[in-house]
Amino acid sequence: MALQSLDIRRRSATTTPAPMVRDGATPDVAKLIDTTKCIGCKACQAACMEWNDLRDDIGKNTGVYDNPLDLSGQSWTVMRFAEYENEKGDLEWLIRKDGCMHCEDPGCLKACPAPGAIVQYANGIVDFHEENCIGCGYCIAGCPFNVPRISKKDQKAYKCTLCSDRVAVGLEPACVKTCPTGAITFGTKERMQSDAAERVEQLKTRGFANAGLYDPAGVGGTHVMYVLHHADRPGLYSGLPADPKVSPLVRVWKGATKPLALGALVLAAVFGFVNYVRTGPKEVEPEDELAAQREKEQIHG
Amino acid sequence: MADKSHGPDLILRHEPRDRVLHWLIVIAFVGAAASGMALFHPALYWLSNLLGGGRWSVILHPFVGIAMMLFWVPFARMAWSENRLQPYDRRWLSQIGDVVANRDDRLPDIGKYNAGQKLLYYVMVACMIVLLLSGIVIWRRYFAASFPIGVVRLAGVAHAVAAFVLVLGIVVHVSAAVWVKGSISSMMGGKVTPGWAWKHHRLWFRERIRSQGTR
Amino acid sequence: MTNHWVDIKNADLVLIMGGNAAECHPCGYKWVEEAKAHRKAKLIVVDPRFTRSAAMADLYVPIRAGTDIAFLGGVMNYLLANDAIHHDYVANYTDFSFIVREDFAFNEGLYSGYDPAKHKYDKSSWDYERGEDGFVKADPTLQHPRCVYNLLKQHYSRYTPELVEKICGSPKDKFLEACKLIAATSSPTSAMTIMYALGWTQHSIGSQIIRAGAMLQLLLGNIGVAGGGMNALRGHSNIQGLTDLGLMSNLLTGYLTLPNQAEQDYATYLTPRAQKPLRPNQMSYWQNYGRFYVSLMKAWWGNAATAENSWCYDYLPKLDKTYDMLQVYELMGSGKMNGYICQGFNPIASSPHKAKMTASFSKLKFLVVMDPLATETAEFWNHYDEYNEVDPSTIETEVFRLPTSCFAEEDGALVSSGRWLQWHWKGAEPPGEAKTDIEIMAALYMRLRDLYKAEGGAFPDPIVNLAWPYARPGHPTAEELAKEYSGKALADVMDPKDPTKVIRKAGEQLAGFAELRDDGSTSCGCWIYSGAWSEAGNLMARRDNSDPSGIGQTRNWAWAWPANRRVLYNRASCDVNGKPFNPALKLISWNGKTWGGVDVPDFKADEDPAGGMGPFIMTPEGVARFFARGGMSDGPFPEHYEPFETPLGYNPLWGKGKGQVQNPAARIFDDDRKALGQADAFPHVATTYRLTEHFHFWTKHVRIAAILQPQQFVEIGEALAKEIGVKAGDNVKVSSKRGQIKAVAVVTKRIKPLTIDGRTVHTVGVPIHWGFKGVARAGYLANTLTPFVGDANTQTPEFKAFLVKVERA
Amino acid sequence: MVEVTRREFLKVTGMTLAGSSVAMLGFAPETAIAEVRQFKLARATETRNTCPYCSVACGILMYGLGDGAKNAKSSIFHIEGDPDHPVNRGTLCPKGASLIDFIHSEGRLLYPEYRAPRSDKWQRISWEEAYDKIARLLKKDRDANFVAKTADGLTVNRWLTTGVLAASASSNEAGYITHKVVRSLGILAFDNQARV
Repeated sequence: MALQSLDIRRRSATTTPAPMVRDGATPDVAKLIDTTKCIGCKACQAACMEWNDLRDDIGKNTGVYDNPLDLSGQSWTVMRFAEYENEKGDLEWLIRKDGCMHCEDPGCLKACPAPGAIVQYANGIVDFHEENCIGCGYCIAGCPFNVPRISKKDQKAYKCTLCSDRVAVGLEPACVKTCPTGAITFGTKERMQSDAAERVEQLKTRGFANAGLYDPAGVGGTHVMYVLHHADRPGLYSGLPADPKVSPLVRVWKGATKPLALGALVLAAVFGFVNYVRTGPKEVEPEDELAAQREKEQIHG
Repeated sequence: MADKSHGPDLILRHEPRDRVLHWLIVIAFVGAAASGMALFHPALYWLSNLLGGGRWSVILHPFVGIAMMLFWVPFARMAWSENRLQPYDRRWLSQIGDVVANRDDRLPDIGKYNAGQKLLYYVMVACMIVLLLSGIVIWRRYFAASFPIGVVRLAGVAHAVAAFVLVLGIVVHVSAAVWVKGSISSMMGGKVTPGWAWKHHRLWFRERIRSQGTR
Repeated sequence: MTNHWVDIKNADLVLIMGGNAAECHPCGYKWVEEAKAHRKAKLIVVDPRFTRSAAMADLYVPIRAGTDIAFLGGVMNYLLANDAIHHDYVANYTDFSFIVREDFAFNEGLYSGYDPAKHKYDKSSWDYERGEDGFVKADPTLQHPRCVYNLLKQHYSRYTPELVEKICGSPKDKFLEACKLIAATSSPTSAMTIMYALGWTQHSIGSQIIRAGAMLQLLLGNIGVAGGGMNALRGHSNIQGLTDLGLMSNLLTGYLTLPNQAEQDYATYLTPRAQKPLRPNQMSYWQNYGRFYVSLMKAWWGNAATAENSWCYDYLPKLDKTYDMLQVYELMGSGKMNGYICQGFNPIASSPHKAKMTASFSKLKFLVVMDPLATETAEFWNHYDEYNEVDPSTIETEVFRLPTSCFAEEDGALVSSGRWLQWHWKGAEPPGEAKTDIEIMAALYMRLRDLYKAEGGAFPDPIVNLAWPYARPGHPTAEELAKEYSGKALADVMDPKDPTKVIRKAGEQLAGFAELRDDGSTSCGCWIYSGAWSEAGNLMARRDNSDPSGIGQTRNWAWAWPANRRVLYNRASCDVNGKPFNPALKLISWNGKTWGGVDVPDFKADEDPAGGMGPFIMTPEGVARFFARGGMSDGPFPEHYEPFETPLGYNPLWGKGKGQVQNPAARIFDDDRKALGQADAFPHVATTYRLTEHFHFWTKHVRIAAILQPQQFVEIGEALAKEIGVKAGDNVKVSSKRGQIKAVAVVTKRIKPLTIDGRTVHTVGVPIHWGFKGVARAGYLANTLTPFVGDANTQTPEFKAFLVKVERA
Repeated sequence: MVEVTRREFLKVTGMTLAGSSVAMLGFAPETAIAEVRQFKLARATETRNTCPYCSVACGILMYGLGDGAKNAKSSIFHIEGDPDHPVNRGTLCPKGASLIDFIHSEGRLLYPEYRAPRSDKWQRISWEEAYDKIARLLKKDRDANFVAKTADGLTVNRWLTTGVLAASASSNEAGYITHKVVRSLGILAFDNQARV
């Protein structure tokens, strides 16, 4: 399923459709992160750094296991650890691998003003092309999950590519391959959904009545999904949004406003021009000068 | 026009300092607007080439905006008193149809600026404040990371709206300047003919003539 | 491991205790998740900390560090009291019915035979009664008051759930929930696996904790079956191999032992080791000890080893005592050692009591460090801020630091915890001038040999006569050495059933240890590895991962010792008639003529089960022992003793001022006893451990690992943090009687205070991993805090339970 | 004067127009075609190895520069799990997944070094010098302190004043030859990392 320029579904800041005649076997892919199997070992973080040749700063311990503390230009995925005491008083360590969710309807792409800096491939992967990135950071505002980061090194936006280079040659992403417990799996979106459904049923028999799949409809579904023990409360997982949507502000800003405003500007200019042509310039006529002269003399009497 | 500009009895409309500020503002505006509009709509992305491409537009836009602000503050302060709305401004505005149709003889006598100019002035004041504040919030390089994402999103919209209004105002302003002959040369050379002043800003004309009387 | 990693997927219940598999062995731990997902298995984690393993558990039970025997004893009491044991199994495959000598006794925590002056037991009373036939007496009805079953029941009847809660701080309801789950695996078709690591080993009672776990598994009939077993996770990639190869003070290869100095001749040495069966028709496989020994000596000294010189018996050094690490550093500290070679090991960081370590090393005349990395040990003399406050100008030691290759730069085999010998291949040249350990050892040896040949010196014979049959003597290849330890025929080897038939021609590689001979006709460097490189080639390099049975027995992947056997004691997975207890997970069975199945039978292949031969062929009894006899230094049954640094000061089994508090036979030297802290000054129980992001003291040199966990920290519970006024991210000072460290505090709900006999005890987690060398942020070596106390049997230091005080820094 | 200023004015306001015409003439920056990053392992040499950390003994694949040709000098640049390995099935833990930084760690030792008594620094020496010095020190100590017989006449043939600590991650073959050499010298103070 090698990907190339013709396998693009969406492209940022592009007003004409991407080449879209192809409609074959390239399936929608997805990564399924089963938080109930995740031990927070950070192997995915390591594999991500290793494969993508990323080395963040050697940071500090701030009193938690999380490190690096947040996503950055060189940390495209981080584990977020939350200690939660359930109704029974038992501790649950809810650990979530954070990173790009690869939304079907990507807010970053919507917000991006640089043509081709963000693309969505035919398989659903949302990828940043840093050579086109202008570093404006609009993708950050556009992302409902607060994922993209501008690198301090080159002022360009970075995030998880879902290892588009590996997927393009038929491999699984590096984090998926490395995951020791099998908490991260990869396949067609359809398969991941059915696997998740099976796992959710299992979890329900193991005492997690509210287990469920996180594939939020507000962004058209995602190509990175979570199985949660507490799907009724995604916020327990270090603030995973319950109902993520591209912010209405961003929709306004990057949606209808754009053509309307552009239209208004064009209309104003056209009106000025037409009016000029129709009525002619406002010129000062010799009689105006004479009138002025007369009045001047009057005043100075 | 040219022969009128060096007549012995021309009236000074714009001080040299103000003319310089005005044109500096114009230059900054063109830079900021072009780069801003390039980021606003993909159809205008080519405008980013003015400042050297998308990346340079993003880098320079805020600085150019700040520069525009710096030129604009003294300029606006200078024009503050002359832009206070007067009773005749309402009448002038109500007769906007006559303005557009060049039936200037029907319009009331007005001071140095007409109501349209004054409104533009206030719109600019508002827009510039909004642009400055929202611009800082979305200035990715230095500030954006320190604001909550909701504030950044709001600022993004506010910046776009204010810029739109400002650009729209400037379109009107430029159209008017091209339309009203003698305006541009006045901002270049600073002076207008007495007839120009008499025709467009009669109250101001009289005031100027009276003050000349003492010479 | 008795079993292997993939086999864990066959378990119905997993007990992770004294280990943290999810965190320290994540890729092996995956098989627990497989068992949970596909067999509906349950996971119990018992740990002082709510670890990453605990986060995955169906049941987490907190426990005070160092009280595992009390817990396991409590479980055994529950099983015996509720008769939740595998009756067929214990009756036939264990010593349940054997009768113990009348003079065996147990009083207030001490077994019979204790010599308080020497801190040692005379173990002669810890034995079975013998009949007139020389065999052990047994009472199959289990009525005899001194049969092992009754002694066991009596011993653990004291370990009630209430006592467990009192000693361990484990809530009674959680403990009983665990007992219930465990008891269910006494069914012949249900198996529990136990996964443990240094959380059990690193105690003054470590060996006995592990024994208690094994006994628990025997009661349940879970040893030798698929999905069962006692599975030591093992922390280093080839520590299994290097132990198999006997790189310890008192061992030769393949768990042969060095002679004691009293054993002045070969016969005296051999007799107690080649034990005759204690019950009729038992295999007692160690009867073949002589074959293993002679073949080893032929591998080492070649033609110099002859029957006349008892195969170079005198070449072997004789022990007066064990020279384990703790003993060696004690001698070093008293100035009795001059030289030391550290090969890929960082003892300044890894051994307890850093101050003592530094002082001891400073007394060496010379130190040689071979390592791929810049270790702390190689620079013990160098000043590194507050992390290594020494004055180089006062340290006389000459130090050599020799760069070695790492895994990627050499060929060879490593042995996994599942006993698989797996070959690996070189991918690049070592950096700079680095050389392989093999090359360095060969070069040093050849220098010494040449010096002894040229100049003579003290007893040069074993040196100059050492067999060195390598094509390029300075560069023995991994292949040559592997073939040497696997073994070959020096002369034609005959079939014992038909002495005219040659089963192995001279010069050929042996197919396995069954072909070893004690007449000098075979050579084999490590008998348990015999057959790893046979005439069929290098079996360790096999890569066929097919699993026809579907139960994870990939028999053609690499090679497992012994004899490519994947599950040890697998004869015990079948009943006395040779039928599998659990046909769904059949390993082997008896087909009327031979034993066979998806594993190599751990039994005599053609032995009819009707003959009554027991499945534990390495013991002279043929069965597994609940009663350890003389096998342990500190008692035939595991008994709870407090850690040497106890937060209580007494043993709650007996009460204040009564009974034996600590392990009476543990390894401790007088000076180190003085360096033990008391609970009044050091009230908090500390335990050291690894984090998943790091490996020992290596990965602080690894940039990605340093990014993932950059800075030293200690973990404390919220209650303790509140008590000392610390919040997450603050710096704290942790001190013990031996030193202090400063680190960032991770304040967590995952460590809860425990109520022990009415008082509150706080646990402090001290991850190791940081030091003064590496790319991670510099930190203190965690062993600054740890006590110089060792287990009675293995001398393993007590890193897992000691006393500290935590304060705001 | 006015003419000039007018021209300037035109210049300024016309810039936008100019920009647009330049764009129309094709001077707009090429919008790069969106393609994925090239797959970096395409023809790299794959070598099978075993993770050197814990005893799960995960299979790993090491990818090295070059195809093994004589003139190509290998250097490992990527490591991932061996999917054929029955235990890890391609997975690796965080340590295993970062092995590449172990191979290329700045903490790797590159040449033999020597620290003289009371010195506060290392000095580089040759292998020959290191071997000679160490062998001489060993022999001197052994000859001086070797115990052939105890005071009560037992043959013990042991050397207690020098000890060896063997590794925990070296191969069987390295361990085997180390044991063979160490015992031939009569050393008893010999241990490995099984316990710590």
